[in-house]
Amino acid sequence: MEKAVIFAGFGGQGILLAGKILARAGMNRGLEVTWLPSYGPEMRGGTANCTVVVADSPIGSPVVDNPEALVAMNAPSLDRFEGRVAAGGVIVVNSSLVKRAVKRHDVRAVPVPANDIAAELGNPRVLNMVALGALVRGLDVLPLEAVEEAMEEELRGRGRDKLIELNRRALRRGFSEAEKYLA
Amino acid sequence: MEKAVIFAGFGGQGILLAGKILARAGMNRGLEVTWLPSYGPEMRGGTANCTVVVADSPIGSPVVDNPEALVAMNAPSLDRFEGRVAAGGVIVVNSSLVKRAVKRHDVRAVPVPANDIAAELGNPRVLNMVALGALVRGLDVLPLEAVEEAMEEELRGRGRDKLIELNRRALRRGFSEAEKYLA
Amino acid sequence: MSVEAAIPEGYVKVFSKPKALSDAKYTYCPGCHHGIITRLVAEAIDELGILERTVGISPVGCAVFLDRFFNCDFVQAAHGRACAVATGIKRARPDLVVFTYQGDGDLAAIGAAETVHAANRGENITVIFVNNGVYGMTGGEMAPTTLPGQRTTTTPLGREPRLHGYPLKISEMLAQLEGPAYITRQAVFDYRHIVRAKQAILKAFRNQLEGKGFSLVEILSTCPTNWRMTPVEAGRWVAEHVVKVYPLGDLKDVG
Amino acid sequence: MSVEAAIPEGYVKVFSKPKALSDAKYTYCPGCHHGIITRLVAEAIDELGILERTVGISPVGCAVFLDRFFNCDFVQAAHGRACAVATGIKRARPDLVVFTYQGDGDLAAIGAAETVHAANRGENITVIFVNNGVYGMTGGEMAPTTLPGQRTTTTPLGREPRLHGYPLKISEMLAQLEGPAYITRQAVFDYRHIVRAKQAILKAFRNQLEGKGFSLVEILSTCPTNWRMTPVEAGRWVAEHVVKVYPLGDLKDVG
Amino acid sequence: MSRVLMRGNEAIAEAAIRSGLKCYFCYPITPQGELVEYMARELPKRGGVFLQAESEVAAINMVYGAAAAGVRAMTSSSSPGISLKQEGISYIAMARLPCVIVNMMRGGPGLGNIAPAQGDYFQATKGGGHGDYHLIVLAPSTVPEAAELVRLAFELSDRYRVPAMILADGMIGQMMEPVELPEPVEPEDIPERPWAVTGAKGRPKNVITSFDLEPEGLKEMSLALQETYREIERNEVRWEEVETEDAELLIVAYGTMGRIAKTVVRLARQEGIKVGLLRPITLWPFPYEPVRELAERVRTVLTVELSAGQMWEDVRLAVEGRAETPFYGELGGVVPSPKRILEEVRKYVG
Amino acid sequence: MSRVLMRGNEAIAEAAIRSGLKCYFCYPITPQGELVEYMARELPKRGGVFLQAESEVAAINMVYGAAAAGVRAMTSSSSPGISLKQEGISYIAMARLPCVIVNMMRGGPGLGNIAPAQGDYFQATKGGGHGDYHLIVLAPSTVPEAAELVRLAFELSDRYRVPAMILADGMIGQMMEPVELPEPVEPEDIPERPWAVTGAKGRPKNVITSFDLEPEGLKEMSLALQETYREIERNEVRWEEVETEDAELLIVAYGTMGRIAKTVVRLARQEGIKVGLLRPITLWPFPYEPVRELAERVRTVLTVELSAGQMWEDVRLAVEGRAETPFYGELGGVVPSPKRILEEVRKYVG
Amino acid sequence: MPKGIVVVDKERCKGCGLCIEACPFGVLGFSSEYNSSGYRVVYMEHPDKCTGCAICANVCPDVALEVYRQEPTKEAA
Amino acid sequence: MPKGIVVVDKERCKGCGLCIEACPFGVLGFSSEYNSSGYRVVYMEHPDKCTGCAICANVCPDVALEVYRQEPTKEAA
Ligand SMILES: Cc1ncc(C[n+]2csc(CCOP(=O)(O)OP(=O)(O)O)c2C)c(N)n1
Ligand SMILES: Cc1ncc(C[n+]2csc(CCOP(=O)(O)OP(=O)(O)O)c2C)c(N)n1
Ligand code: SF4
Ligand code: SF4
Ligand code: SF4
Ligand code: SF4
Ligand code: SF4
Ligand code: SF4
Ligand SMILES: [Mg+2]
Ligand SMILES: [Mg+2]
Repeated sequence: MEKAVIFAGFGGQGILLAGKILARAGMNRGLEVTWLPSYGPEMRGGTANCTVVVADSPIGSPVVDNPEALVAMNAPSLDRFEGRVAAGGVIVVNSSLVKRAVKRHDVRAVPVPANDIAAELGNPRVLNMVALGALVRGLDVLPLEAVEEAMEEELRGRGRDKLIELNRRALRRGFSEAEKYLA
Repeated sequence: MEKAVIFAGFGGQGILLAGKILARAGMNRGLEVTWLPSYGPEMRGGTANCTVVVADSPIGSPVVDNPEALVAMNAPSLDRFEGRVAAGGVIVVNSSLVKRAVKRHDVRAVPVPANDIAAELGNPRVLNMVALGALVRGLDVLPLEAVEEAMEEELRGRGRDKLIELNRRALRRGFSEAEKYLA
Repeated sequence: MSVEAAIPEGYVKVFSKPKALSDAKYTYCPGCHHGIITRLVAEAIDELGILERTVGISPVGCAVFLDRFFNCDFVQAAHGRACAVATGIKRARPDLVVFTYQGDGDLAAIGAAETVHAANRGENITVIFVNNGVYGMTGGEMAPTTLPGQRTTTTPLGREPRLHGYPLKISEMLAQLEGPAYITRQAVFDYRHIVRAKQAILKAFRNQLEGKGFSLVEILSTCPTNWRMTPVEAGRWVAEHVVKVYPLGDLKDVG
Repeated sequence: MSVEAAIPEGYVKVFSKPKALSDAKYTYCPGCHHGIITRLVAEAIDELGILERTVGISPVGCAVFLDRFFNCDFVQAAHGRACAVATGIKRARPDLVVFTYQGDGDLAAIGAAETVHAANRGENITVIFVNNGVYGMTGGEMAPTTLPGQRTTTTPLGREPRLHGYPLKISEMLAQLEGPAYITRQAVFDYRHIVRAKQAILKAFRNQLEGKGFSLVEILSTCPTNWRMTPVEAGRWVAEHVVKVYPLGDLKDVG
Repeated sequence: MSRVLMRGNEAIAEAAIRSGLKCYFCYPITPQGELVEYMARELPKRGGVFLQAESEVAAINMVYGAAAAGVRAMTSSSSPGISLKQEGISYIAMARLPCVIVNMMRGGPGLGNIAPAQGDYFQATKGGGHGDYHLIVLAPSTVPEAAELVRLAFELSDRYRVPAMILADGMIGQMMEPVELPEPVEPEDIPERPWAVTGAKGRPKNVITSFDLEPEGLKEMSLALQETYREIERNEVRWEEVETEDAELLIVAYGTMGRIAKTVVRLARQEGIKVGLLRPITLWPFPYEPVRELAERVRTVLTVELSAGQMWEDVRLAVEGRAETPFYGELGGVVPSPKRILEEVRKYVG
Repeated sequence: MSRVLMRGNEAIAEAAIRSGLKCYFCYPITPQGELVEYMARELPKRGGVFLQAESEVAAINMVYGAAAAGVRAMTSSSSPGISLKQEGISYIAMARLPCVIVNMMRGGPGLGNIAPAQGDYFQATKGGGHGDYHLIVLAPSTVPEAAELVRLAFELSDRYRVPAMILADGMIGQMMEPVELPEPVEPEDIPERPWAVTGAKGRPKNVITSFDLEPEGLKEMSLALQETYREIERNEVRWEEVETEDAELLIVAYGTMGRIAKTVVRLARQEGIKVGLLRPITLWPFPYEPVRELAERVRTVLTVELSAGQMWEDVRLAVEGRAETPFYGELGGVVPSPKRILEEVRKYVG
Repeated sequence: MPKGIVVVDKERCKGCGLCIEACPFGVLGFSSEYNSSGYRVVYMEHPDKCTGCAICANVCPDVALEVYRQEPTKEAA
Repeated sequence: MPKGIVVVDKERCKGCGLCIEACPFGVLGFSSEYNSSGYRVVYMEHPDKCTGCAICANVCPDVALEVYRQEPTKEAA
């Protein structure tokens, strides 16, 4: 098994952290993982993306042509990466910001209004966890609990302990939101 | 024909200039020449030497194992280079400073009291021309006039015009001094 | 801008983008004072009518994209070497107007020798020195100009002068030299200071046109991103704290 | 010296080679003040009894052979980088006494950035700065410190400040910084000045022992060979002309 | 030990600290910023010295000083910054000082960009500075390997008194992978340095220098250095082979390209193409012999690099006509995907 | 024109001035001091700019500026100083600026000494700076050839917008030989530079840069550069052959060693040993083909260098096993005499 | 009619808020609109109060503002 | 007996003359002797005038001089 996910969006949408939590969850469950950020001139206020690979044997290339999943947090990200997703893959789209539908018919589209759900949960910044929750469901490689644990480890002890519960709820909401499309 | 000369002495004895004048004389007479100085930590006040090669065809190495001639202006120079002179070669020794005789028997030794002659001529600094004159006689490759011309060219127009006559006399004295040993 | 059409009659344009600037959007972060300073330089070029004989030298730092923003010839210099590059250009073609635009890491750290020596030679160039107290482009490391106690990624507990050095007052240092014609320190945190900074920049260019020699305008700037402040907070920080360590005003002016 | 045996009874030795110096002969030219300065440093080391914990850093320049002359540990530094090398040693082993000995080309031209920044960090080291107004070792080229009008091999018509730069008063410049504890300018052209220079060197080492930070002793020196003067003329030249451009005395002393 | 998820830059920093690093000097540059930050945060807490220098030139000369003083010292940078260190590196090499230099290569030449590249191979392996010297050059292809090789770099550097370089690229520096960090070394495991400048107490003075005005003297120093290099070439060549036993085409690739090539081998084998991989771990000394031996058995040795064909020269020196030696390289920070390389492989098989 | 007796350093300076040199920037270093002095004395008189910079780093960046402004520009130095210029050289290479850099090599690594050596071959030919670039490297073996190659360096550099290096050593710099100096160029013979920064009057702005943050963009710049290199490799390889027709042993040597080897050939032939010489004049591009062709015909290709075997790698890349390829080198500034090399030759013949 | 009109180049504006802070008359505010880079752009919240003093444009780091001012009537001049 | 005695290390002396110039009592002068490096070395031309003040040694750049001074007699002390 070797699965790759691309997380993409604006800087500030928590894209890199979402990817890192997924990678950490994989590692905690004894899998091999790689997390590779893009970095560039538009790091600040521009777009950002990262590629996470989760596998049960050593990972060769952390650069992936055709990922099994894409999390597109804004329209430019969907435009840029939609075509590269492997046939049969899954695309989580932040439908709060992306107004168009996924064009591909050979992938499973999971529109999740991440901004709106986050606002509803009381903190607009947890939109990344909403999306990650949906992705976890779509990818179907790691149990949600593993991801919740990894999220806890990431936040614990860095002055962000109070946010753990909120993030957990966001992950779960995203997961169940995806359920609608993938059940 | 390819002949090499090593000029060696203390810095300040005009060793490099003597070599250059010889090289220039060769060039003026249509020969190939190279002039290669040694340079080192003891450039100032220490020892100096240069190698001049005069040939009638293009010169390969300007570094010479066994020169046809040596001009040794002080004792350390004689000690250092005596052994390297080609058999049948000539060694001009500044006998004002070098108290020992040339040990080699397969070379022609030309002791010239250059300091004393220079003092006698009224300028201690022309000792290099005295030695060069002797060398020209010993080497027997270029006529003395060629060397006199080259000396003139070197000194002319650099505020040293007045010294030309003196230097000419020094060259001639050296030449005739050598005559004693080589005639 | 196409919106222009919508302006009712009887209005005159009192402010618009200087001609020396291209249409390219800045790559600076939101609220960064680099943007103001870049514009002021462009305005000065416009006012002096020298666009067609000006060559700018961009540094390595957040201003590395400067050649995109300006409509004049540009040379991108190695980190810290803008003053040496400017020297090369100006000596080769004294008729050109040559300016460098450098950050504090670029000018005062790696480029300290080149800056000091160009100043000491009285090289007839104009130097715009953007002091934001950090290495902006590389992610907020300490600069030679960082304030004591200021946290940066390389002084996580705050700059401790005895360990990391004192805030380097390079303009004060350069003002000691005989070479420079004009060394001044300005800021752009409010309208009033922007107007003054503009005058200083104009003077620094005029000096060059008049052959007076090395002119340097230091401008206290912000780095909201790496200071972890909003742009408004960052401007206030300069006004309240930075100017205490780096007092504004002319440090040398041969007139 | 074996001659010592010949001294009649009733005499005491009042002057001899300091213990910090080896028996190696200097490689300096006849009459060069480098020799005096080198000896003064050795005397200071003797007087403070620190030979066994001192590390010297030799520059590239006529003092490149310094490690032969001294009996303490030595590191030969790349041209201009002595202050950086000293920083590395001192930070690694703060208990060592670390000094650099640098020419004006080394310290003020190629090494300007390293000097300024070590000074600005208040690096706890001692710097002996030998200002002879030329590049001695390479054959007499202009140094940053060359006097206006002075002929050198690279200013054959004399140094023209507007073309070649002004005499760089690096000590004045460094004295502007907060880092340094002690910056002074001395000379050794006569006995009186030699005594004073020695005191300054002692102080610069004592500052280090007391943890006061960066101390620099600039010493006006001669280069008879490249100035094309006799040693005596060269000394007079310093006394009459050089001190006018580079006035003697303390430029900074935090006490 | 448990695994931690770390960036390559951080893993290198932590591994260096655990290897007894005492002094770290740097000047910031992307893409190795996290290494600098990590050091700034951690090294002082753990008894070491972190100092941000005024430039790369100053940083390498501080390393020279600290190494001369006998402590484990390190600097890190990326391509243009490493160019500035060349004089200092040449001095360090001749002065026989052990130290570790990290180069997280980026796109070049010139200012280039900050994307992963391998264009500094020649500079690292042949000597970008002046004179005849070498660095021990170690090229990790994963984050855990980076941590391992840092430890090795300190050890080899100490053993031979030859500076060692970790040659990686922005991708290795920026990516995260699970790492098992090496155990901290005990002070007594760090070799003594009787040659260091620590104060000439109870021993003759020590002098650290790369200078001898007399050619015969300098020749002697040089011959001793060259002798050490021959010894390293005999003892320290390291490489990895993947499915080379029956390979018909051998890929030679290092670092980031080496790991991407592993995926290429897998994909190729899935298609029935017999591809193997030789991944040099030491770039200097280069595994000439292993490449030569495999070249006897395969038809094609394909070199793949993020550069215009630098390691390719070493490969051809090893192969010496025994097999065809095509080359595939990318430039400018472009990283080819496994599929792209597979296309290239297909040109030479079947 | 009549012949003048000149030092190599002076001949290079005079040839550069006659080649339309406008700006010369330097930092003093032995053994190229006479070049600096000559420029200081002559260039300003002849309408050019002489400036002694504060360092080699500044000097190369001044060259960058002057070359960007569209004039013929030059710097000179010796080994350690050239190391300091590596970042600047890499920038110049990628920014496509023509200029000439002179390296009068000395003993290394580190401070080394000031005697003749050839240890900077790799630095010059493979790129001591970061990234994939080349210099056109010309290696004179006599003073008159040095003057000639300076002219050629300016011409090639302009033609290809690739910086050119004169790689010589202290011996060439310090020795005197009769020279016929090239005629001064007319201003109109210097190619126009429409890309130079001269003020954007009546044309779109010109930008001189080595920077593109986007990998695809930087790749494009890099490919254009590599394409130029291939063109140079096709057109500009230069070398000299001496008595190669019937040679059984071929010496390959350049510069100072190349001329010493000529005497070796003569001495060997006197003894009846059939020795030939191939002397590369361009070190980059290296004469791989000529060496390869001769390697088909001789038994032995002996490389002789004043270094530890740097050009030797290029020779072996050319020979690729066609002949045996022994090596003889000297280090530390020691210059072997013709006799010493002849001894070496004897090992491989008869 | 207001004395001044400020035209916002929405694609240049990065929503930094410096103009809002600087306007002496509280004319400017954030609109609810995002531009294509994801920044919330500025608009004239109280256009009638604008004097056309151009302070906002002077402090705008992104040269995103153009300012127009009513021509003085002949009489006033 | 002179108050001071100056011992010249002939191999160190480079004949620069600085000591001759500096001696307040004109004690020193050039001898006619050259050392092995070719320098004309210094000697005590007027040994009787020497006070042992050591100024000569202090100004000697080559550390070529040692100075001895008569011990003050007990009475004088
Ligand atoms: C030789 C070299 N060293 C380091 C860097 C990395 N670098 C890029 S920008 C920068 C510092 C920028 O800081 P500053 O000059 O203050 O400009 P700012 O971004 O703050 O405007 C550094 C260190 C580089 N590109 N080249
Ligand atoms: C990088 C480098 N550049 C240049 C040189 C050549 N060089 C040797 S000594 C020296 C200058 C010496 O002048 P200074 O520092 O004033 O010392 P002095 O000899 O006058 O005491 C120079 C330029 C060098 N060795 N290394
Ligand atoms: S990083 Fe800082 S200095 Fe650079 S553009 Fe952003 S805010 Fe401005
Ligand atoms: S060259 Fe000048 S500075 Fe150097 S030793 Fe000689 S006199 Fe002294
Ligand atoms: S022009 Fe003046 S009044 Fe109008 S919005 Fe701008 S700052 Fe406010
Ligand atoms: S100052 Fe400029 S960029 Fe900032 S919010 Fe106002 S218009 Fe937008
Ligand atoms: S000790 Fe004093 S009196 Fe005696 S020679 Fe020396 S300087 Fe003259
Ligand atoms: S000062 Fe010293 S070196 Fe000079 S002449 Fe006197 S004893 Fe000799
Ligand atoms: Mg900054
Ligand atoms: Mg000097």
